Amino acid sequence: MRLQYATNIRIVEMTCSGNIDHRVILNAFEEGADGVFVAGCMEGDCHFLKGNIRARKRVNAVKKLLDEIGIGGDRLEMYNLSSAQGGRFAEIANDITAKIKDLGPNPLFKNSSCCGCSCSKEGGDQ
Amino acid sequence: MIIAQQKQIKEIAAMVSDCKKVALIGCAGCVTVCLSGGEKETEIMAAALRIMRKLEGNPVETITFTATRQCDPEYVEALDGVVKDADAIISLACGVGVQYLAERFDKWVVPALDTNFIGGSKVHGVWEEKCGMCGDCVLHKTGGICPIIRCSKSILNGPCGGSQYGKCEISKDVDCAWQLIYDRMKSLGKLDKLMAIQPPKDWTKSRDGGPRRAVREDVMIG
Amino acid sequence: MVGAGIAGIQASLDLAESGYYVYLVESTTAIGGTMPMLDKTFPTNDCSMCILSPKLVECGRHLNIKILTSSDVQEVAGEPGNFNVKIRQRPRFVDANKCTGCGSCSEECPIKVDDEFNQDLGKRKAIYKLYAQAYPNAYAIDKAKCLRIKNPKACGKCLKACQADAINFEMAEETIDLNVGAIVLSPGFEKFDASALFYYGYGKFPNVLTSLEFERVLSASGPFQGHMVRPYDGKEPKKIAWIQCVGSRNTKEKHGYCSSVCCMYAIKEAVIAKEHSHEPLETTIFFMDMRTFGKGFEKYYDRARDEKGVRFVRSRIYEVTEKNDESKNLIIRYSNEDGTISTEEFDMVVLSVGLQPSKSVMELGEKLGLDMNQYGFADTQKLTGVNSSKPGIYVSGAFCGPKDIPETVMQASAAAGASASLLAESRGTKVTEKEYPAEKDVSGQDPRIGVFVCHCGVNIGSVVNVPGVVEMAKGLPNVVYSGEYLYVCSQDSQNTMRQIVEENGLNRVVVASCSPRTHKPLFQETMMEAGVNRYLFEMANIRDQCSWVHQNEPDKATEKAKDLVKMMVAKSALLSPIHQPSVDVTKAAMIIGGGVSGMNSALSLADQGYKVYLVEKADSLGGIARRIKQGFRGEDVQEYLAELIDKVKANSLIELFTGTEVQDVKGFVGNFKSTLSNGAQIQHGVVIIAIGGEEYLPTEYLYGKNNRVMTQLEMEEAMTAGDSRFDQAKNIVMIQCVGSREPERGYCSRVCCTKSIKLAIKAKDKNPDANVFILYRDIRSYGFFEDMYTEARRKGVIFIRYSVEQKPLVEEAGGKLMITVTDHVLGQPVVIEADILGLAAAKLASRDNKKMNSLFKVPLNEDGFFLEAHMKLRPVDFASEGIFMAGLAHGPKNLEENISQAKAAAGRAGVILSKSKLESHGVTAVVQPDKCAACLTCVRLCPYGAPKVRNYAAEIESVLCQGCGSCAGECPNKAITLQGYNDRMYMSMVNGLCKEVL
Amino acid sequence: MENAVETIQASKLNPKFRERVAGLLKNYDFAQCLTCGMCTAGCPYSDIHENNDPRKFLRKINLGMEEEVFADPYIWYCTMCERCTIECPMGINMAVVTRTMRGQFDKDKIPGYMQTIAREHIESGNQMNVGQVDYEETLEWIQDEMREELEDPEFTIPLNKKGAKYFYGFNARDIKIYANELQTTLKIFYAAGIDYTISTKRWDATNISLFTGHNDDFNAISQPIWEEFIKLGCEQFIVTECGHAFRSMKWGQRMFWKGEMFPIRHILELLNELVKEGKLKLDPEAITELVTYHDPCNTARKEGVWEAPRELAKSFIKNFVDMNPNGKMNYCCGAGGGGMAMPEFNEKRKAKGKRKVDQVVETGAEIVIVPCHNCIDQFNDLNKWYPDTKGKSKNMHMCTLMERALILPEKE
Repeated sequence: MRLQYATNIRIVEMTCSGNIDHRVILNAFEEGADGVFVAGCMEGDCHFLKGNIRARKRVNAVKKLLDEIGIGGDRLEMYNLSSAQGGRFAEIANDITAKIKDLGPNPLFKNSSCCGCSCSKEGGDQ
Repeated sequence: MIIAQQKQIKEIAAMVSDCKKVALIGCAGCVTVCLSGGEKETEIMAAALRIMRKLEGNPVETITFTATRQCDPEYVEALDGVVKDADAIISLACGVGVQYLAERFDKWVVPALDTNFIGGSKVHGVWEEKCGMCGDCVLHKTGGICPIIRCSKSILNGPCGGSQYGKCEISKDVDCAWQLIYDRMKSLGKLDKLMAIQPPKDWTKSRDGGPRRAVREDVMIG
Repeated sequence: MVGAGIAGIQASLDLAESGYYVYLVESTTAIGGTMPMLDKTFPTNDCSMCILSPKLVECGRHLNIKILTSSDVQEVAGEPGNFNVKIRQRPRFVDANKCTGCGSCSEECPIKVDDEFNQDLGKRKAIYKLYAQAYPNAYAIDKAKCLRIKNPKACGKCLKACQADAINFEMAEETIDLNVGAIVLSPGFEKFDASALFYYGYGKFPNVLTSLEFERVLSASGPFQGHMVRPYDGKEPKKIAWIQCVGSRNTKEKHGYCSSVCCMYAIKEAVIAKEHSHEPLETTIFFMDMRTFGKGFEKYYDRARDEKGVRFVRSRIYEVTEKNDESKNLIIRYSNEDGTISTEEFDMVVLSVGLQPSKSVMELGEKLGLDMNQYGFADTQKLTGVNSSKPGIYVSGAFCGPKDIPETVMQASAAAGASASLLAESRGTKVTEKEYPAEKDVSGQDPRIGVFVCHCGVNIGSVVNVPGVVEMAKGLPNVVYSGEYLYVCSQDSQNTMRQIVEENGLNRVVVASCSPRTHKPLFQETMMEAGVNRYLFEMANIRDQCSWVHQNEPDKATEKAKDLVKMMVAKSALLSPIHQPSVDVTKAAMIIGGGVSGMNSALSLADQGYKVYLVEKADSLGGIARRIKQGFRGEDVQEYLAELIDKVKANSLIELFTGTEVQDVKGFVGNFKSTLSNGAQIQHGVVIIAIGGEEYLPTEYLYGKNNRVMTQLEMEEAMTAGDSRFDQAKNIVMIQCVGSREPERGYCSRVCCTKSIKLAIKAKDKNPDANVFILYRDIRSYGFFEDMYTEARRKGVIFIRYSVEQKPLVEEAGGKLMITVTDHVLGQPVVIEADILGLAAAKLASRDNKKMNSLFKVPLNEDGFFLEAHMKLRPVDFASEGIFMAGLAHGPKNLEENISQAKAAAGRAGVILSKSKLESHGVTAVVQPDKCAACLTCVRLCPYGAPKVRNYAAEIESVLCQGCGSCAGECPNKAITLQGYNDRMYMSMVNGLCKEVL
Repeated sequence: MENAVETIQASKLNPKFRERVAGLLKNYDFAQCLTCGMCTAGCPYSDIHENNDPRKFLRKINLGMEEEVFADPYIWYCTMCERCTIECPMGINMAVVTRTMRGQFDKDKIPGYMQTIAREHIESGNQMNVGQVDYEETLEWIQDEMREELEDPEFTIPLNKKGAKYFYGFNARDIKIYANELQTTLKIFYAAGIDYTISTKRWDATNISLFTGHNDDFNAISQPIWEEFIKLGCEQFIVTECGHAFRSMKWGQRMFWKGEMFPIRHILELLNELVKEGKLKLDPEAITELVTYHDPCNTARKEGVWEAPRELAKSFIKNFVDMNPNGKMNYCCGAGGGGMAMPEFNEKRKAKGKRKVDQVVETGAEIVIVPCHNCIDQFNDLNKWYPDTKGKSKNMHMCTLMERALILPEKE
């Protein structure tokens, strides 16, 4: 459909959002990401039955931790969408890019920003 | 197994606020099974600590390692190389582990977990206390239900009369242990055994006798 | 295989995977049939494409399936095992092998045409791809519309635009002769032409749509990108009405049958429309009987009504008129059940059009000399499920009667199973296994990565500075080759890639081009041909994730493309070869349950040449069918049963264990070892659970307290035994939904309506002077059983509808059985002194389902029936591989459907048994035993039961592992890693992103 | 609902009743009714007053409630307009069911004076008991009037003309009350110069027994006129602007006529043909008012004639507007099924007519073409009953309106 969206997204393909680990997210922030979002299938649609629900639990745990350690949990989000919703993905990409721009660069790199990119972990669902 | 849960990250950070280099030691024993101190949690805590300290402008270097167990000298000795130039050690083991490390290394050793109780998993992610380590087990008298730990007053000749609808007077979510014992013994047809009056408990076998030791001459080596 | 809808695709995959070469003949330019047109599908509301696309790609790329698009069957001659089929292939004017589906040609094409795939709501060009995810992923030229074909000097714009020079106007019609052993016909259906019913105003009023048109309005890939608007004026409707039975249950229009699927799709469309609508949307469905009889359908209906607020009005609509104002809204004047009249205005009306055979389908039937029923659908031979009237020719899907997707897929697997039985001896003879050169051992070597960057014609090259990316890649760690290609996926680029891999001794390859979903298998194939393990390969998607979506920011897109390549090179360095462990397969099946389903599965598998152990708890075979006298099409069930039992006993490959149960089961797919209650130990590769169901013994309506009250089966037994009460009876009454569609049993038992009608007709024929009543909530005589319902009414059987709030009152007064029920038309209570009361008792799951649940660790649904892996993708499989189900154990269904499902289960089981080795599919999880604390997290978490704890550490059975990685993400001691996708790789990708290039 | 709470005793249900009715109906099968409610919604009157719901009436038959069926006033309220089941998915025809039920009544129990009309028609040969002398004198009177009007002393009404192309059957009202309308029609025939005849023996094409359900009377009334047509050796039987006459002739011929078949056509079909062939000249400027057209059920819905009259009307009316709905789906005027001949149900007839009033008023027409003697009486009643709405528009036959635009051929 070639819908246009913000260029600041870098996608990491996974087998299922259920494969996401707290440390991978924390590592992304430590390495310089300004924002991370995990994209999983619609709840109930997961081909591996409950992968995306586990992912949601872990993302919430990391959000709480990010608040505690000062990065701010709202730099991390999880979205549920199906592979047919190209439009929705573009919408998310633009929304999160705007939101992260408001929040400003990663506090860890306030002075020397590494490459100003915001990576995203897309839990590929096929 | 021993059930323990993590302290708040802020509290842990405060314990090592002045250290430049910190070793975080996980334990692959009970605390891994109860999901609070395994390699995953250790590395998460290390990352969180590094990020916090960097944000405070007082960066810290972390070393992470997960021992097979922290309650056997050999496994603790294996950590010598890991912790040698660390200013402080954070142990993610139960209380036993922390003390072994403290004994072994003349470094500042701090606990990352609060050791809660001995128990088991009810459902994945929920654990329940089952044994109070009184050192003189009475389970054979109560059909396998421990009055010491599961009755709030730890009485031996219950119920105390305060229970309602089988729930303890302290809270309607807590079963009255003696109600459970009574039902259990009734179903096993051994109600008569409950009639015997139990003498006062010999608490010396428990904590009150001071720290305890268990010695097995037959297996001692050398 | 004629027709490449979901039925044709499923049957082709089952047969190709069982070692048969398949020709898949499709009349349009791509496989997929009607399903891609649907947005979401009931009852799971999965997005239709998400279900279909894995099958599309698998079927499209399968080595042993040859797809012939734009083709039709001309002639069939010969006999089973040796048919000569003449196929006419219309010219596509595009070489499907060369065309990469990039779409530049259609951009240039000046001709705009109604897009029939989008039900003419959108437009397409004369050179078009049927739909976005079509397979083959190639364009075709519409002969009737293209200027160039009519006049060779005109236009030709597409020729210039195509850089793969795939367009060839000289293509002509060809005839292809095929020699095949069996034929499966599933050419699908056509929707009823709603304009035939002028009084609904379709074609006159712009706001009256057919359900398929509304499906396109809802679809994200539809003409309105899923925005739920009125095609007429683009406004969001606030009130929509669905009108049921448009072209169904209508003897006047010669469409007396029920199309079985419209009630469910109407509910689905209402629920999905509500989700799509920004403000609250009022949805109303006008119907006669709400026919939600399938598995999980009743709950779907309850949820739509009680939770989602869909309104159901029991009234067939007389006519739709249009408000003569700008809005062109629609007015419906309808009658309520009590006879009062209401008039309502709606923004939009959706006509739930029925299914009918298309003209071409009926011609196909005649050409092959098949028996067609009065409505033009193919007639299946009685009690075979899939046999047409011609031996060796099988039918499946809507071609032999309107049915939904789960049943279509089931029937397709059954047709595949039947064909496999017919051609058992020739299994594996025609199929080609691809040989690959020996795999080089790269374990010791440092990573030597090759980067191949693609232009994809203009799709990437016009936005991303490809040479820049190639240059940058040269500087990345471990990269020893970097080059650019116009189309890296084309045949010649693949050959060059193989040479470069061999010449430079590459042990890792990164291709920067398009989506791995469609092209990863293609490149992995080339890797294997170059002797490199195919898991040492990664793709950076610099088209769909980059050039296509950042068209007007070329330099940022180039920056991103470089980053994506950096990430993949970083990950590629960490890749290690994966060798798929394989297990061998015991060529035998254990079937539990000796009823009609179990026996049919046994015979079908034995015909396929496999050993079968048939274990039956009772002392004799037959199951619940022993109590059934007549099938729904008048078949003599007892005679059929006797024949079936003889065949099973006579079959040398079937070893029978009666009076025996399964004690214990060990092992996994391909290697089960089971112990039976008589001590026998049997080894088998697959299991089919067909333990049947039971009839609910009612507690209501004085059952058991008055001997006049009996269940349906008891009534049939009494009738056939010539019980005199039937002859002198003045009033015979039957009550439907006894125990079904209740809070504690929230499902419809599906067969009781048709059964009651059958018994009522028999009672009325035997004793015309008696009043025969059927008290019902919804008559669900779906499909062709509707004709029986019409016959019953014509013969004077009286149908009275009762509501849940006012159930019939059954009392005993002075030795008489008095039944009181309110007539739903006159609103007056009817008092009946019943001589006989037949209760349509629910069909329950067998008590042993719980035992099977623990023995095989197979899940049950809330109603106690077995839960299949996926209602549409794998309807007869369990989630864990190698275990299948059939018959009443899966859910209530009639004899014919059970037989069909039994053959489907046998077909599916045959796929596994046909394999000498079972390979896991590469990306599986692996446990490091020394780090494992045996905390059971992975065992509890895995939906496929792959991890088991053996001698104090978890072990993952790679054949069962589906590669989702949830366990790896959750393991508290990081003892589990997913091959190819582990945490270190994800972290290295991000680190590679942020590190400066050397 | 008068007997809503009354209980139905299954013991009193008579399963044989359904066979008996089915026997009478031969090929119309009503038992397969789905009780789906389409007919209730289709009937324009099911919510105007009680006992007018086709579904409820048919339900009583299907249940075998014999007494209640014959006690149900629905039988006489239903105007037999067939709108309810024109599209019935089960192919049921309520009008035929109603007519058959009416046929079960003894002749003296039929409400209103329908049976009197039938008896008089059998005795006198026409439904208004016009004597032979009066009939012939009226014709003579018309003939003299026309001679004067047409200034053609030789003009004669072709009576009993053997071998004439058209045999004109009309309505006794054209003699007894509205002789001027017959005159208008003959004037039009004269203008078109067609070869027609009128029989002096049998000329009244109506048949009230279409509504009483008694086929013996029906045949006694209609067989003679068909025989007269054969005796005169005419080619086509033309029926005047009268719904039930046209239906009686067409339906009756299909059901009962044993002789050799012959074409029966509606007069408006003939006139439309004549206009198209140029034999009949109409001045398109003559009619200036806004005109609309009412479709009598027996003519349009039951016998399929609705295009020709519109084509004819539009050929000479400048501003013509159609009602909504119209043609096959038009509403009944409320007086069908012998409604005019049952004064005791006038209140019901008035209530039913309201729907037609609203329809006409909505078009804003000043003239309503009502091509049926039965309907036009109802329309005139409606003008009286609803003076300030329907009262504003005039009702007339198509011929009457055509006369205003008629261009007589030049005298040589």
